Amino acid sequence: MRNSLEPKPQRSAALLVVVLLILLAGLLQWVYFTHAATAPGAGLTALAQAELPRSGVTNPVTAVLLNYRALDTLLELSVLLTAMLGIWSLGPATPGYQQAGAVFAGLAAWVVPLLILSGGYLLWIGAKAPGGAFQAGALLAAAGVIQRLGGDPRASLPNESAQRWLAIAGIGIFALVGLATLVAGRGFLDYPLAWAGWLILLIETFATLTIATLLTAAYVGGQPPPSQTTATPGMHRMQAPDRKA
Amino acid sequence: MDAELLYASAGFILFVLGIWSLLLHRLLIRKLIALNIMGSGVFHLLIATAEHHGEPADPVPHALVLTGIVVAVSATALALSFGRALRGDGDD
Amino acid sequence: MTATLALLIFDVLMLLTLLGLAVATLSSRDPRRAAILFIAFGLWLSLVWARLGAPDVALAEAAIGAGLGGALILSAARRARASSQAKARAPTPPERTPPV
Amino acid sequence: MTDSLVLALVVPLAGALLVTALPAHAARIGLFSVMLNTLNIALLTLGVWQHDELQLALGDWAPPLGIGFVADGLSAAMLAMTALVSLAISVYAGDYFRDPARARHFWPLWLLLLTSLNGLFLAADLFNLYVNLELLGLSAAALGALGGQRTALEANLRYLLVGLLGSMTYLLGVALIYSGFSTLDFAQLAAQLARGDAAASGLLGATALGLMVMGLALKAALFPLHFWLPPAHGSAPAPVSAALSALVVKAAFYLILRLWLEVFAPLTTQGAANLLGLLGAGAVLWGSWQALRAERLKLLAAYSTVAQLGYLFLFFPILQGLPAGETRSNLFAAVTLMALAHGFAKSGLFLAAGFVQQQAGHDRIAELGTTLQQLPATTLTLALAGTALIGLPPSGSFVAKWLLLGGAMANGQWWWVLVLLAGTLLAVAYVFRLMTRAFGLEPTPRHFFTQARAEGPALLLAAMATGVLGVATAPLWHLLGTSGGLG
Repeated sequence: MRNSLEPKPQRSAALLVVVLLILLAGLLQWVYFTHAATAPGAGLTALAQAELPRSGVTNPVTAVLLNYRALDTLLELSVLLTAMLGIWSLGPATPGYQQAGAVFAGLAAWVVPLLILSGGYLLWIGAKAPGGAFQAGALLAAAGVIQRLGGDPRASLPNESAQRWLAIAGIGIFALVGLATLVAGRGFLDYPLAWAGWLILLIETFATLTIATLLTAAYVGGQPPPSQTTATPGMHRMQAPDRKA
Repeated sequence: MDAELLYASAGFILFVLGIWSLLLHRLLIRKLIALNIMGSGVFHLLIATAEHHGEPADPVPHALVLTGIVVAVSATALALSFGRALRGDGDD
Repeated sequence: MTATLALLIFDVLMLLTLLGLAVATLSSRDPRRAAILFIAFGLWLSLVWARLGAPDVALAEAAIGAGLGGALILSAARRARASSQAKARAPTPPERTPPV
Repeated sequence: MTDSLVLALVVPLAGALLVTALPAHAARIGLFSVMLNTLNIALLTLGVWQHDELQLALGDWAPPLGIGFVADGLSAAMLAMTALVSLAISVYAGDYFRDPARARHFWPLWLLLLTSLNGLFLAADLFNLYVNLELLGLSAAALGALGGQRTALEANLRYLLVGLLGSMTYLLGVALIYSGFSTLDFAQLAAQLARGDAAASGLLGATALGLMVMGLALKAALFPLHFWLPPAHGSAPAPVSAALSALVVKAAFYLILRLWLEVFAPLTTQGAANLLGLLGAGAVLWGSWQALRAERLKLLAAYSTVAQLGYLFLFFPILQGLPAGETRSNLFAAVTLMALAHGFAKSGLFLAAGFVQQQAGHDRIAELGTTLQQLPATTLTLALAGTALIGLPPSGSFVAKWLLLGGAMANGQWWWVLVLLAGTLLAVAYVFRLMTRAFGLEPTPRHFFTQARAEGPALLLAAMATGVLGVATAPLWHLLGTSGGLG
């Protein structure tokens, strides 16, 4: 069963690994360079540019993420949701850090609104310039992380039930838009051109909220205790009463 | 030697460095950092291949990397949670 | 000609710093130090990607990969350190993973 | 018709979202979505039955810009097996996770797992498969750790890390492919490879295939990369073990099969296929031997999974040597049948093992005698599943092994037959070692079922593997477009 490396790897085994890895690196470099020198791939730049007018946005990366390859993004949000659900299944959240000093609190009071504002800006600008739901969501999550570092154990997240709804909102809206276009006879996530820009903005707005919630919840690292005031550290998760509906 | 090829080459090196560290170190945090650096190597390769001398870069690999970054963070968060549950320090 | 050469040297320096940061991150024994170096690596990587004409991804890597990923790892490292200090006299070793 | 391709993804995903938002109703909504999924997959299978192949470009963006979904006979067969097995597991899980605190963790992760499985069997895009693989890996590891014991956490953390290593390796292959061919679509890639423009492209493609197969083999627990499987599958809650062994590793195998035989077919060589076969042979012998020595029932089942996956890899060298034609397509149908039969048999076995464990309070084989003698339905399940694992008639694996034997002989590769025989003998030994516990001097119990909701699904799955698949293979042959049969 333990046919892999043992706790203190033998020197010879470690050496063997290093030699094999150097060979692997050499092989990869050689193969890649031989190919790039003779027949480099052209990429999809031209095609992505040519279809851009039909995508509803002018930033090609946003077009790929939310239109050409929207399914990847839908599934990726699901991966993030899976991570949060898995984290919740592993136990309750740890209490936060101690109350921060006045300097940190004063700093946070400035930084947090700034992060939220720039998040909103990135979300809006994502249609035509670098930015979009992921960057915006990450900034909002950063605001949550700073709140937690400042002593708020919940990192400004709402109660568990609201967290659950926020966690699925972006994925749900995404899927609903897809189903709506399907029912309209166009196929899943095949937006009508006139609406494409707005539908993408709608999806991105909810996706931003969901990404922010999921990333912050992942940072908090555990299911919110059933009630904020009665958080008992010793409570085992299997016996946790089922009181949220 | 071309700059684009140099960049791609760094991607392979990062990948292999990551595997090396993943296999030889036992601390969970170090393993996760190793996995993340492996991933960064692959992402870096994709970004390097997207660049074509002066022309606008290929947006498809960029989108793939964006997706990959979020997936990597999700996996890291879940694995760290496993570590926390294993250590059983719910109350530090 | 000199301009291209200067650019090439610039690129090489970018990459050498990147690889140096990676090696430093991977070979540091202290998890906290490794986590901080990992954040530095991620931020440098986002600079490299900005140089390669990928501002979207650079932004995401700085915010999500280096920022949140780094914060996650750093807080785990801090917690591990706190708990290993608390249990300094206890025989429990720092948390280990089964071999991969 | 093609709507069912999208719904295969959306139905379980929507279920997962609802269950996440409304945890108090998790069991009801969860079971309902799984039923809806089964219905939808039935429609999809019907569509493939009529049209041979269903295709869809998501968002109406044709590849290479967009993502394509393709359902052919192989996909439909895997999807149908997944739908039936997951339905049985869901019925069983409703009984197993009676504690609502555990149910609310189980259902959303389980539906996300189902989403990723359906996506894996349908996507014809290398990167979309990567995202699905990660969704699968994360949800599977989280589900496996639901029991909460230290061993389960350790085993599943290792599973998670191994899975991540596997997907990163796979992704490096994908990156190489994109850099060389500027497409991620199966059909376009296969066309470019078949043209074989430059030797360098072939080299790049072969390297990428090697990386992807290595990453997937890690996830499919191909010997000697199987070390993570027995502890992870042996320590998970029973319904999760059933899903992991029957479906999750099967998905990685399916991808290897698809890439090797279809997309990258022009690049594969007999030598490389022989290597896969050799590793498969190692898995058959080592897995069966360890199953024979296992002291716990769930560990026996887990090692038997290692061995059964080995059989699937034995098909590669034989398929590689055969020219396109009837013998080859029959053999291809046989490997599908083998995968399906094992899926049904192993999920039935794990569900039965879980019930035995609940009743006896442990699953140490040596002490199970009296428990088994009081559970006739579960004992029958174990016997039927064992029949399929050995490959006795009338199980589906008997037909598959028979065709494998024929193929090996037709090909002159008789040495694989020796592996097949040795593996079968070892399987006879480990199955009979278990079954002898069930026959003693205790009086026959009055009731066939002790708890129908827990024992029924397991029995149906095992009966599917041994009764239905072995006797009524004609629909499967039709679905896969071969004349089939034992001719």
